[in-house]
Amino acid sequence: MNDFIPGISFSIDNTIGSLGFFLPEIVIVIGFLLVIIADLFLARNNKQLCFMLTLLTLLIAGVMSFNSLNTASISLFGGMIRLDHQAILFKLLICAASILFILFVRFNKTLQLTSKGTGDLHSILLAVHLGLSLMVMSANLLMIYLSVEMVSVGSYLMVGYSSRNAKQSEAAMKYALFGAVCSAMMLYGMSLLYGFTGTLDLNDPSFISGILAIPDISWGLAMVMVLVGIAFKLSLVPFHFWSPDVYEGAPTPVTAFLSTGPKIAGFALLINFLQAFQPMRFGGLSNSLFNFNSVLGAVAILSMIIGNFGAIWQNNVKRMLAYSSIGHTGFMLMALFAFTESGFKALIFYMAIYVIMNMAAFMIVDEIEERSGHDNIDGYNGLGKHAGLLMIGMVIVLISLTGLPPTAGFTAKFLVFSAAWEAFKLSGSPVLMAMIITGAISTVISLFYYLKIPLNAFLRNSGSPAVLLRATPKTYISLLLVFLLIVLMIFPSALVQLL
Amino acid sequence: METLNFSDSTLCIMSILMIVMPLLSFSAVLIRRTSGGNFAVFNISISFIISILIFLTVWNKNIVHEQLTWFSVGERQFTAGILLNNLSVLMMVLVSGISTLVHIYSLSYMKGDANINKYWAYLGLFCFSMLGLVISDSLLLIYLFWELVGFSSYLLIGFWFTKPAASQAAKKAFIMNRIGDIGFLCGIMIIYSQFQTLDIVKLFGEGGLVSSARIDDGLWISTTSQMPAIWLSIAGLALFTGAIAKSAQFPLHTWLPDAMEGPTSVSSLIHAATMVAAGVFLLGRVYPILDHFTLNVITAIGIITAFMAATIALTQNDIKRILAYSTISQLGFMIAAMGIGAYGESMFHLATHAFFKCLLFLAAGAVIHQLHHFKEQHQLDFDHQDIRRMGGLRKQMPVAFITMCIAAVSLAGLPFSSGYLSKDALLITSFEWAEGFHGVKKAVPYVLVLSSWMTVFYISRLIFKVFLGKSRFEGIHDPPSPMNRTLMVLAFCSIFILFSFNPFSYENSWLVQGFQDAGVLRLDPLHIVVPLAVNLVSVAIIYCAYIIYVRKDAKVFSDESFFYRFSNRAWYLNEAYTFLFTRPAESVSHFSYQFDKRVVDGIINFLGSVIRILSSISDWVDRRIVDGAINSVAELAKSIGNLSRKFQTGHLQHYLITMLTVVIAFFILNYFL
Amino acid sequence: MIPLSHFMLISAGLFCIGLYAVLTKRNAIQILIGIEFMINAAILNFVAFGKFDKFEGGGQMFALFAIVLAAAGVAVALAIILNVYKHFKTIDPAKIDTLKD
Amino acid sequence: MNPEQLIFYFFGALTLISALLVVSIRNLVRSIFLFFVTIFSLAAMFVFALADFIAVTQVVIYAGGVLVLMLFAFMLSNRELLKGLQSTKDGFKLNHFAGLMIALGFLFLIVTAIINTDIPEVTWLKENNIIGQNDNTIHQIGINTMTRYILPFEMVSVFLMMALIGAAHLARKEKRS
Amino acid sequence: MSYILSILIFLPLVAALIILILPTSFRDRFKYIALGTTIVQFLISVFIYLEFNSTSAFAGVNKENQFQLLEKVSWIRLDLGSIGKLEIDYLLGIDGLSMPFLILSALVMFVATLASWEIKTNLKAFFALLLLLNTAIIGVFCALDFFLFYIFYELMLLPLYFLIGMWGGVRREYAAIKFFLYTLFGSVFMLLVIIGLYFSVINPATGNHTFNMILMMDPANYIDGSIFSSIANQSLLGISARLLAFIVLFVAFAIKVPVVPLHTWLPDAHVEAPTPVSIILAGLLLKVGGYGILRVCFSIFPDAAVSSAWWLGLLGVVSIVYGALNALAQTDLKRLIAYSSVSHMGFVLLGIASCTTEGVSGAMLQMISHGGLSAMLFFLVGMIYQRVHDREIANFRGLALIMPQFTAFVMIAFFASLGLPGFSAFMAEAFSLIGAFTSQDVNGFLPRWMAIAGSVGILLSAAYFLWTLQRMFFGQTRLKGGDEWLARLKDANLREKFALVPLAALALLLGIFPSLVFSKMNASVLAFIQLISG
Repeated sequence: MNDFIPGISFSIDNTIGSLGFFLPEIVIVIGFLLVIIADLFLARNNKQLCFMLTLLTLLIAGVMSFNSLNTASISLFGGMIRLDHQAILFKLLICAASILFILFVRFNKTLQLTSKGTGDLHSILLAVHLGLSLMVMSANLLMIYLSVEMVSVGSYLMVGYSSRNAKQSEAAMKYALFGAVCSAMMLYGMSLLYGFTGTLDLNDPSFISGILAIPDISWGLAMVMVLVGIAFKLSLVPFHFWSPDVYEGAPTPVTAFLSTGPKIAGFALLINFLQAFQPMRFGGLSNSLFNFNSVLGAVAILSMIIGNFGAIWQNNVKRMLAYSSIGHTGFMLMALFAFTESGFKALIFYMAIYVIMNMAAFMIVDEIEERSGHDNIDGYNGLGKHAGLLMIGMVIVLISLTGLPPTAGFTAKFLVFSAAWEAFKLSGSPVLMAMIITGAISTVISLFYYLKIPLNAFLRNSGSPAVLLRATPKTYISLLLVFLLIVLMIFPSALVQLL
Repeated sequence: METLNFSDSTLCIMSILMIVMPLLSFSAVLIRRTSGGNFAVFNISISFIISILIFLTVWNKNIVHEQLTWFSVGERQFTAGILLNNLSVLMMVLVSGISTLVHIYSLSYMKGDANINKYWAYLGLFCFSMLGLVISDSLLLIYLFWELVGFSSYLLIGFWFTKPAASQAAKKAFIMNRIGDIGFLCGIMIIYSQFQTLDIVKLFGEGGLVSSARIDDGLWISTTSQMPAIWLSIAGLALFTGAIAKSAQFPLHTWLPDAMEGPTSVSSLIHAATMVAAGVFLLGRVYPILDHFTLNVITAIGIITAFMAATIALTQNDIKRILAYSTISQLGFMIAAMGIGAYGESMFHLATHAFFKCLLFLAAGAVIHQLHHFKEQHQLDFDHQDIRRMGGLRKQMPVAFITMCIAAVSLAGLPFSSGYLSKDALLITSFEWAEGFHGVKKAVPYVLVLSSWMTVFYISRLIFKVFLGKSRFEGIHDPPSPMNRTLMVLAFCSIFILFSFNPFSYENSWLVQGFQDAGVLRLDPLHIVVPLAVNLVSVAIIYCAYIIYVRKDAKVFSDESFFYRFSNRAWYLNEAYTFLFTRPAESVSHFSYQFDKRVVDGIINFLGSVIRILSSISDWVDRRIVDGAINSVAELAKSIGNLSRKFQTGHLQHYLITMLTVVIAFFILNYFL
Repeated sequence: MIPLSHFMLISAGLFCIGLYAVLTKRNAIQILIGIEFMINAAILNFVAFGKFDKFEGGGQMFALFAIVLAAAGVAVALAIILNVYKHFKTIDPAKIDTLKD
Repeated sequence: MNPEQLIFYFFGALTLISALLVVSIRNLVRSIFLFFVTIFSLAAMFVFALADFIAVTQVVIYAGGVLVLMLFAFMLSNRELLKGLQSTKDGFKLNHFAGLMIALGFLFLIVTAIINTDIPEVTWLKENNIIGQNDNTIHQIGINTMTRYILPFEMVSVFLMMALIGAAHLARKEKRS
Repeated sequence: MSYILSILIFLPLVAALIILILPTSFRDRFKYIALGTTIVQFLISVFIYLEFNSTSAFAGVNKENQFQLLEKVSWIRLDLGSIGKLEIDYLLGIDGLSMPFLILSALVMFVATLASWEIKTNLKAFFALLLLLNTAIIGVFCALDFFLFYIFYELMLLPLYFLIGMWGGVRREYAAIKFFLYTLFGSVFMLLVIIGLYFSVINPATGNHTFNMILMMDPANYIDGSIFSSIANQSLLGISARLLAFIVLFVAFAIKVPVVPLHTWLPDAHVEAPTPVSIILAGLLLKVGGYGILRVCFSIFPDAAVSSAWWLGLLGVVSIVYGALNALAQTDLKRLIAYSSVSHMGFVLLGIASCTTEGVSGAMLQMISHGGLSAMLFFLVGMIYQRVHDREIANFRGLALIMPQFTAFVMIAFFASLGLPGFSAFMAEAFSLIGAFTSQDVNGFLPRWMAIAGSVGILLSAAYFLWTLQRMFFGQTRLKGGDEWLARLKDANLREKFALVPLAALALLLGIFPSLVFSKMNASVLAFIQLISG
């Protein structure tokens, strides 16, 4: 009892001091509560109150973290979380994703028409958002597990949100069970790690020393089990099986969000986690049986291959985009693999563009689904005539996803390749070369299926004249994003100077 | 002859003018649809006059050579210019003169043809390119005009393009010429890479680069660069290939008989007098680069062509084809002469041949023309070019008969004709040349003599069959006056007077003197023996031809009682001659004709079909293999995608199983293997 | 005094039993139970190690949180499963495969 | 073999056996009750690790929360489940085998991991930082929750809130409109 | 004045935007807008040609200060931490190697626009894409910054994909996809090499890595020990890194040229593409390949070029003969011409591989002349196809009787492209071959037989062109479509002559006065040879 007394005052001061850097999250929490209250009592008379509140909250949080952009790296709450420039960048990306998400929800018919209303969705989103920002910052196994669970459970709820749809509930169940298994494995891995090192704090020197003290099959097993959890969130091959089904089943806005937000946070988490293992990668133990480079490389290459090749056969656009996002994840892993500062910069830039691309893509897909009732590629026949502007936007987005000029997707891809090249120059590891070549080939492959959409939209004529409802604001949002893609190609500095 | 004096620059301007005039009649078509023949005739005659003036100025005087930079590649300057020396001015006069005559002739011969103005245009184009070929001073220019000549001949052969045979023949002519052109091009490449210039004067002039280049230990060394000696011979042969194709030498001669599908006037101008001579002219231009080996090859080809063409001509029945083969064989004479180094004699024969062969064609053309009209008047249907259907025309067409006889005499090389001079010149020189050698080369002059005898036979056969014997056509008369006049002019040109005032000695012909002697030592006895021998035999041959082709049917009318013995003897004679001469001759002729059709032309066609087969093979390869590979790559990609789909069963536990299996497999591989 | 490794071995066994259940059972709720086993195995580890971590108390705290989170997770999962049942009238994951390639 | 160990191993065995029964038994109701047994024996083992509070929580939450939830779920989908039980009679499936293999594989891996690292030698375990028999873990937990672990503690509250809302949302009958 | 290149490049883009903005009610004005644009472009390019300084002081190639109409605006500067500062310039400029292509592009674009009168559907999109393509192509010829170059290079793909895919023939989808994937395959790997180069090269002025092509040509700018530095000859995947990079770049451009066996996209693309697009494909796209080989592959990797010259020469010869043989086997007129393009572009490769003044000049001239001639040929094919929607050679006979003027143009085009002296193709092919032959003496890259084997191509080209003439145009008229076709096969109208005459004139002019091109590029070619031979 008594031996705890001295610690108390110190840690309380620490907590108080930390609160200053934790404001954005606090705002989110407040917003979370407000939304719940609003949903319970005020939502009757004005429908969009929750939406406005959430938007406001996210904006405030975003602005706050933007203002604190250049803070030196600092660890908060007794090493529970760690805040630095990179983390803030990730948080900003997540913020962008969430904002786009709620805008998406706002103009998505199916979600707006659910009799249960969208209030819960907004509160869940805020909670997930909180979880994501914790994920980004967490420097402690407990925080990692907590935030991952938070995000996962929130995601299950989002996927199954409007429960009138059988596909959604199926997707939700698959997602939930799959995720639960993965997180259980992660938990077990964490317990082993804790057992071997005696600390939950990744940055604690005793952590790494403990790891180094034991045979590498032991910590290898523990670590792989933890990585399973993270890889599940990133939907890397072979932990990707859920994503096509879930992406197809979930409401389109949710799919869009799942393909962006959690991925971003997942990468941040991966970086934080692997940071602790740096000595094994380039330090003394790099020659240990457990070879990070080959593992990461293999996973990245597999993801690129499975993702892109799997997409070739898809007929459902959302499913195709799911596969392609698997491929993209593998590609991003290439930037992370380098584990250099420039690599992270390239990664963040790529993600920023990726958020824009994916959101735009899903918005357009959803728009078309709502207006013409098709979410299959065959259904796109002849849409080029009837919804020309929208389809042109779609084409630009797809070009950007492929990574061709004149779109920001090219710049992003280019930066990632540069980072990989640089890493190759440093390490000269054949794995990297293999990854680079796979990346190049997968670009060609990706064109193969991306082109199917313009192929149907422009090159083919619909047998029956497509009946199109009038455009919704989604169109204009997505076109704005498309425009952004081109502008960022010509003036990438606007974005890069933040990095 | 009196001498005119023009400054070099004036001469160049004149010669340019001379080239351009015919081009005008070509371009006239582009400007206004109908350009009358008179315009063309006017142009060509202008350039003829100019060429005469130039000739008189330049002949046997110093060479005129003016040039200016055409373009430059890197530092290399490529010049274009005009080279006037004996060779070029002679050809110039020949070409423009004969073209003028043919133009005039065509006025009436081609009258009423639908595309007459096109005809004039093409003719103009031909004259332009032929004259350009003659006077240009760099191999590049020569090659340029060389192909243009081929092109215009393509146009003219295919003039009646609606006749499949015509367009076929045109294509054949162009492509076989292309083969030669490629040889020419290769020659140019070799020369250029050896000497870095294509200027003829720099290359072949006195003390030119070619003569200064030397050969030691297997290397052909010029001032600038060197290559293996073999390339010297290759260069010569390559250039000669060009000559072979253009001058229809064995084995690339088969296009010429087919080319007779064109209008007769065209055949006379292009395929008898001028264009086909271009090969000989080319050899004359590049003579210094031809080494011994090449010269031997040239001689061999020459005599082979001369002999086999002559044998073929023996039994042809199409009048134009007979003349075509005779042209081939005469060209063989010239080429062979070039080969044995009888440079001047060859040119001499070229000149004389140009006139009398042109005349032969035009006269034949007159006959055909008239028969054609006759046919159309009487709605008859027969091949109006087949000599077996003709006969007895000497009454109806005296002019044609006389002139053609003169030409025939000249071709046969009987005294007082121009042919006599040139052909004897050839034969004598060949004998003189053969003196220097032993073995197979000794045979050369004898082969030449033999072929010239055959020439005598087939030409007399032609004359007899066409003009003598019983007349079959009533109401046929001489062609309209323009044609007649041309025939007469040409007839005048085919007698000795134009070339030498001494009808028996070619050596004091101004033309031969105009070219430096090939340097074989002179053997006086030959100058007596050869002409005598050759001509006596020739006369005998004519006589027996007469007996074979004329007296046979004359005999039918002979009075039984009175002329019995004569006829009887004649009959014996007949038999004897038939046995001794005709049979073998005919069999040889048939054989060589079949050889020509089946083997030589066969090989050409075979090559053609081989190319076709190759092309279809490569097409198959392209579709199936090359493209197939690409498509199969795409298929592979798809199948990989399909494989990855197999795991996406939509079955949760399968997913988990696969995933965990991978994890375990990873550990097993990593730690326990 | 029980050696730690025995705790770990028991937890390992529990974990694998849970895994087996997850992979083989034909009933979503049983799968859920399997997951709970896996989580509990991890918790057992935490607790066992937590004994040696007096000041930080990492093990026990983590165990605590894990239990709470697991419970919440189960609640959500069951809600979802009930939804599934509403639509498919079955909760056999093998029968629910409308979403697939 | 002192009684302490005896009891421990008894509970250990009980845990594993009950767990095995849970997964092998067909009848869902029984398996759920056996699940309770497993939980309970686990809690007992927690006590051996001097984590009495955790043990209590375990029993309370699982027995009081999870188990009840599951029973509810079982009630709500009873008829179907029985059918489901019939449906699973169809012999030994391939993925039974695969599942077995994988489970054994993991067992093998973890056990090797445990054996390769001789636990007593792990350095931090030897630092004298062990909870004594008479330490009041509840105090410690309380203090920790309010100091070091305050952040996760607060966040968990948010998390639970979300889970509550979400679960409620899903379970809620949507009013026909 | 100094922005004239930018004007040249972005003028079409502006026009495209105008067309996009204008309402569809103007649909029949669009073609005039496009035509006007191309005419203005042509005038500008002629002006550039006249102003072009061809003295050796402005040879360009590997000396930035010698380029003319240079435009240098620093475009992207990204600080990438350890990669260093990313230095991308908006760098335009022309020298003797690129200037001729400007005029060619303008001319071919003009013709293509005239040819697109036949397009009836969805005009707005068509002309917008056409003009976008125009921008990209001219940009490629002007860009000196590798990043910029690549962007323009890739920008060409998309419009072409849609132009082929939306207005193409029956199998247009297949053709379009095939074309796109083929080219992309090349260019993606090109991107990798670009990045590698970027890391190896440093701008001595600023000390940053740079994409400036001209700096890449100078071995001194390479960081020693960097992957592509010629001093530290590193190896990659077993072979020398520089050689590998050269091969990758070469493949990328060889696909465009196209070099056998990477050519199979061409026949399909050509056959399916609408006339204006085939004109652009043959007239300009293929030239981009050749230009890239000169400007990029050889200039940046001269050593690798030297060591692989023999193989390039072989590929050239193979393309010549193989293409010609295939052309001989075709039954579809357009396909025949497509294959003849393969054959003719083989001369370009042969000439370039010889690395001699004659060869390179010949190759350049060949590109220009083939640009004009192939445009003409495809235009002519288009004329027939537009009239009766058939291209099978066997279905036509004796066209000369019913379409004399058309036949005249066809004969000009055919004879010009089979290398009849007096037309540009002859000069070009002759000099490519001469160069290839001389190479043995000058630098010993190519054996003599290659030149001789190449000259066989001339023969074959004569064969297939004349055969086609004989089959389609000569003889008595006989048409598959009977009288209906007879009625529809009108002779060339004014617009068509308007398009054809300039091309014919170009061929003739360049044939008689090749100095029009040679004189402008001699200095650059010499500098280029200097660069290669080091």
